[in-house]
Amino acid sequence: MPRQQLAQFHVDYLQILDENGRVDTTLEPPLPEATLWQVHRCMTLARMLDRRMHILQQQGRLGTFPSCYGQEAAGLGCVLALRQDDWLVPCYRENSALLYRGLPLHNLLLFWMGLEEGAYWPRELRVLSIPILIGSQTLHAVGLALASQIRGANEVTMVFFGDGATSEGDFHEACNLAGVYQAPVVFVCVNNQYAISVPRSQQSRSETLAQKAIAYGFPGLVVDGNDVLACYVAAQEAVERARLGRGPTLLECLTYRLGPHTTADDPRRYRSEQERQQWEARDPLKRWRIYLEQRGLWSEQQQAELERELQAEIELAVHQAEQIAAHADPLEMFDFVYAELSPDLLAQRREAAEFLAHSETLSASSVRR
Amino acid sequence: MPRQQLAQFHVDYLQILDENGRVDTTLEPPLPEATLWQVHRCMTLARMLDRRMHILQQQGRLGTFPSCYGQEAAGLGCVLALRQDDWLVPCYRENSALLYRGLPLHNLLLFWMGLEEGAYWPRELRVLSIPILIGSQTLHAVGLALASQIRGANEVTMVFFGDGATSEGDFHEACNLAGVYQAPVVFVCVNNQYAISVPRSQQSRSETLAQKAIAYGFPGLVVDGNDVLACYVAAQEAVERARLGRGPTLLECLTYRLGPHTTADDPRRYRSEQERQQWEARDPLKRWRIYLEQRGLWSEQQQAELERELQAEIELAVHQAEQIAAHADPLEMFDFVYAELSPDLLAQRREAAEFLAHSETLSASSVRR
Amino acid sequence: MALRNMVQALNLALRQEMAKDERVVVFGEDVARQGGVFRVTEGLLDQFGGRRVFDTPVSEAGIIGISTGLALAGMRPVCEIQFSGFMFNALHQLGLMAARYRCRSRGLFSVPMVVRAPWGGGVRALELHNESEEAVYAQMPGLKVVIPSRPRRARALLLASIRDPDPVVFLEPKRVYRSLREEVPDDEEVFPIGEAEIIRHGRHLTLITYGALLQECLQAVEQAERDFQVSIEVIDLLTIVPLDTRTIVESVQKTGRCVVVHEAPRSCGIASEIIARINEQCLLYLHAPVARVTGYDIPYPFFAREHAYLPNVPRILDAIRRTLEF
Amino acid sequence: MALRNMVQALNLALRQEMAKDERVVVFGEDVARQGGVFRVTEGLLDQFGGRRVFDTPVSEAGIIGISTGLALAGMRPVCEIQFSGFMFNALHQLGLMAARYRCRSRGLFSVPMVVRAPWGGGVRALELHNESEEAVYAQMPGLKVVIPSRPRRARALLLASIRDPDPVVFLEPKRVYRSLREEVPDDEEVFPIGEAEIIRHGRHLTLITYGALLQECLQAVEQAERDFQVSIEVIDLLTIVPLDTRTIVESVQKTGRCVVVHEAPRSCGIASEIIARINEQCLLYLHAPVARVTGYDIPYPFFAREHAYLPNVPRILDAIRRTLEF
Ligand SMILES: Cc1ncc(C[n+]2csc(CCOP(=O)(O)OP(=O)(O)O)c2C)c(N)n1
Ligand SMILES: Cc1ncc(C[n+]2csc(CCOP(=O)(O)OP(=O)(O)O)c2C)c(N)n1
Ligand SMILES: [Mg+2]
Ligand SMILES: [Mg+2]
Repeated sequence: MPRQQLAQFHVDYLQILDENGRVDTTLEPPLPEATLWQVHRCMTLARMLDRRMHILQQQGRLGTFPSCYGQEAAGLGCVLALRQDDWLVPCYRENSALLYRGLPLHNLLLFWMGLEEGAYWPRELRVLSIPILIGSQTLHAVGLALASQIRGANEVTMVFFGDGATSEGDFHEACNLAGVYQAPVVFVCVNNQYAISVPRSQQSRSETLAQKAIAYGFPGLVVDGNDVLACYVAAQEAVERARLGRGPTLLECLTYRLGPHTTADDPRRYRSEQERQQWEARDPLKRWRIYLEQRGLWSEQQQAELERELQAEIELAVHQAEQIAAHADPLEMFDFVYAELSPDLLAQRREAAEFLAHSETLSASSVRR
Repeated sequence: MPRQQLAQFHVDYLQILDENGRVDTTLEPPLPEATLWQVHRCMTLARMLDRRMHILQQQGRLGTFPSCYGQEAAGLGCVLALRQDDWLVPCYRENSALLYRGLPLHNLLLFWMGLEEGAYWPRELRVLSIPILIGSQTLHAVGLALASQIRGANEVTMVFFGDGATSEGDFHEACNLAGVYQAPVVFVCVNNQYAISVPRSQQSRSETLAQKAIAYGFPGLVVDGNDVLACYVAAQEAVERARLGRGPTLLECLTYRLGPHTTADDPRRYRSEQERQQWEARDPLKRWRIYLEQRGLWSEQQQAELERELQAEIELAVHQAEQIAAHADPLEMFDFVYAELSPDLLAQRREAAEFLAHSETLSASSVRR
Repeated sequence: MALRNMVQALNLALRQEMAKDERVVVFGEDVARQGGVFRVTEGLLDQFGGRRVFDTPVSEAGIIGISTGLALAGMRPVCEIQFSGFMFNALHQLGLMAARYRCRSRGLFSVPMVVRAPWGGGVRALELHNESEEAVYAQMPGLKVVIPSRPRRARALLLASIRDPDPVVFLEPKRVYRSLREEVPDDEEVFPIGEAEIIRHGRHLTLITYGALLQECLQAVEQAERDFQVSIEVIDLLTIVPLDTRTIVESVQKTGRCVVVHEAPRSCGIASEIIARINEQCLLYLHAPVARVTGYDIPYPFFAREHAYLPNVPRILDAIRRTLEF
Repeated sequence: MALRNMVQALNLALRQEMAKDERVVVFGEDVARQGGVFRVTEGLLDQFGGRRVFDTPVSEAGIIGISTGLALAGMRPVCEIQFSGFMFNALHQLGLMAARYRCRSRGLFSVPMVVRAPWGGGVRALELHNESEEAVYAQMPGLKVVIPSRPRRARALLLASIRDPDPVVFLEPKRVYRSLREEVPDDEEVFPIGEAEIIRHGRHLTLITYGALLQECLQAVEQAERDFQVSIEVIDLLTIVPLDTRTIVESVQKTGRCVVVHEAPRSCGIASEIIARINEQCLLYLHAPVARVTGYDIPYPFFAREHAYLPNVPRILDAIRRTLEF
């Protein structure tokens, strides 16, 4: 008896709206025009916000933050497939998706201003906090999905993470557990080709990240992550599968971080300008604009108007955030550690209060450098 | 542009000596007769030792230990492919392989008698300690392999772990790192169908464990783990690949733990007698005996002689181990924590000595219950 | 009331609370079909079914991580880590994530979960099956840590832990699991987290301990009271985080002498923290240094040497004597 | 001698030791091409090549685990965890495996490795980038823990750590990385692990600290000496595990008063252990309770509130005053 083939697997690639804005009409999803426009709005807002945040950061009004520049399509495209009662577990570059979902702008700003207030957002969004510990959120997502399953609720959980996160044990355990329980969860890997300075090719030897799903017995698919339509269609299929009880899916959205890892990073140390330019040519926003144009939904004038409107929105949010920051009480760092503070923690709180009475106000000493 | 297939994968199965002892001569490796006999010796010894240890355990002369019953072929078959300067990183059921490698019997006994002395074995064996933390050893193996690679030495590392271990983050990180660096390491998963009470099917949704290699971009192969020849051939190929700098391989050896997880376990709680019997029919020792018989290398008489000899060896080892245990100084628990003890630790050692002076001797109070 | 050992008492708590609150789910390695390697979850699968009682792969970070997710979604997960030492595989999920969700979201999210784990040594178990890592949690704010020493409190504290709105690490001294029976009422009984218990009153010395060593302490105390003609106050901490400082301080201010006993390594252990608080609040009352009887600052040895590692009656007695004679 | 900041001093130690001992290899997330997020490993890749200096995937348990394997094979790995808080992802590998190989094999195996990590707060960094988890290691016997506070000792202690036959966790106060320059000799200089340093001598109070807060302490001490007309002895611990008990005890027996300062949470922190040892060895010399100025028992807050969390000059000064006035 010679070697016998036991099992076969394959990994597919999906693109619908190509680099030049040409759409594959056989695959084009029937999204309402309002949604197309909303997508445009959120991507544009995310990009403008990114730019504004860079300036704020340089002025010392914001801390280090990770840029989303170039990655506006992936998360947003996927999130289009969710219902309002589904759970969204973002990573830290999902601004466009979070804004689409309804996250107040000033929350995002406060978060990167170093205030927990930035993580307190409307409960009904069903959006989990922005994670810092790479990969950790994938497990929380599986837990959320299991809760739906146990309750017989019909909700799906979608979780985002980067190419680097796939190297963490947490990612592995999350995928394995989701597979075992056939949890209604969609894993979305936003492969922006780098984990800080480490290129995708050195993050894992696997040809694709999507094929990692094979290790857990569920489907994986590579998607053009700069193509909102492909992301939406792939996510739609995965969400549907999850909702029907057929288990998890891993989507790998191919995109590129056009900016630095964070404001503290200098990408010239580890990648070529030429590579960046190649990816800039695949910019998701450009592509989307051509698509809207082809469908008669976009004009220079509309764009100008939109940008004016969004600029005002951003400025308002900056103002709101700085107002809140100015009145943030440092002592509140004690108040949410437990539902109820122990006598010893109350004593520590009093101790802290004593010293804060003398010291400068929060906004002066800390939020501005 | 419709969906496009990006990549294809498959997983093979290898068996050479089948359940009935029939050998596939086209695949039969040309092992020297002395080796075939040595294999028989080590498998028989491992099985007899297992039985003896059970009795010792019941008499309170040994602690809880994991049985190897039914799994004697997998590790041994694989280890046949190693050179003496290669590293062997066992799990805790690789007795037959360890004995083949030259591990003194009394070391094994001391280990399960709860004495660190059992883990101090000849350095030249190049065998790492028996791990207790599931999955942890896979990373140490990758480190050993990297050391060979960095030094330009030509050694290969082979590491063993169970089906349950594949669920741990450590296993994932080990495979991923090995893939990235193309480390000369062979991962051998001894899939004995259970992790304590949890059956393989609930450990992971993947059809095979071997296919997990796809996630890391290296080959995986399923092997009949009760077939020494298949294990050897598969391992030989993987060791060769590693030695040539072509990176890691994952072997999944299908076998079955015919005994309890450990002496503290009662398998009737989670599996049927019928299932066990089906696997008993595939007993690796029976099969090997038929093979030797066919090759004219085995007779009832030889077997009887061998068993007598091994029994004496075991009794000698038990005696040696108990001698060492009887003279083990409890205070030595301090002596190997650091190369040199700090003044405070020396003080703690003196403190311990004071109390031990009064208390019963080690052998009386502890090794026997 | 019925006589129950700790395994039975814990099982009772789980059964009753699961019947009462359907948000409670139980999972971990071998907890369902097998009923747990120590049988604490025995029978739960049959009674409550596979949706609420399930086995996991060998995946500690996974267990803590999905437990966190379940709690974030409003469930009341009670997960098990098979032996507490394996929690080290999951400390990032426990200490950096579960413990902080409430704080980092200003209460938007919370993690009402219980992590149960057999804890401590003394049962001739394998390497890494004997750890006492409770002091590590004290450096991870946001957690509570409970260690019952006897069946009745174990049941009542497990109930309190399940109902607690924050993550609780519930450590079960495996040495006590079956070695001790106590009256445990059938009817629900809750004991508050954060309260130590004075097991016996005394005037000359305060003995503070928790977990399995309470038994050794009580033996030593009886002998010491006879030998030295003194009366000794014994405090069973029960909750390790947050410590019941007040009970400790009041007792030591009364007795002026104190011995703290635990299995965990000495440096930066719970005894160190107790001494630091006594230093802060009772220095002028002290007649003698507070003595520590603890594990040594070495890895827990393989079991043939564990008797030399674990605090025992002679060591406790000697510390009492030295503290009285100082 | 040249003026160097801590980043330069550490880089010097690595370069010199790598040139001298080819068993030394350096790896971690972003340490090679990028030279480390704080540039401590800058230039090493160019000088020593990709075999000895390499980037890893995002995989902390993996980093510690392969480092252990490399050390077991006789190499001298110096790995980096990008921020020390991420060590929680790898504590099982560090504390249960690397720390114990020597002990569990009676010296057959040993793990001479160094784990470097930027440590502590005060630089307006993101959540989880500010942890001070050193006390956790004290509960994991088999490790040594070093925390330099200034460039010269940083270099000399890193050399000692690389040459140490046991695993050393080497924590680098990131707040000091570039904020302070010092003469650091070009020629090799080693400072022994396990020795604290008396930074200034004094008679009325002993101030014990380590890491970045040494600067705040020195400021507070100068002011206190002026304001209260006293002289204060300042001890920089440098090694956290094992503690240099003798230097501490001798100083406190002389001064009778002591303040301990660190960033980490208070409960079961290093200060607790120091107090426990002072209690054991200097109780009768104490004129006042030993005071702790530490982080609070809460998660390190997001950076807008970190100034309220971190010990600072007023808090240290107040503790000195209270201790003197007691
Ligand atoms: C557990 C952990 N390890 C390391 C880091 C430091 N770190 C922050 S972002 C990052 C790279 C992550 O890469 P990827 O997952 O690809 O996400 P990206 O930043 O590219 O979106 C690293 C290593 C961290 N935050 N958490
Ligand atoms: C990290 C860790 N988690 C849990 C355990 C408890 N435990 C010991 S053996 C075992 C099952 C392991 O199953 P597998 O890897 O299939 O090996 P087998 O025992 O079947 O050979 C478990 C869960 C452990 N030792 N280490
Ligand atoms: Mg990335
Ligand atoms: Mg198994």
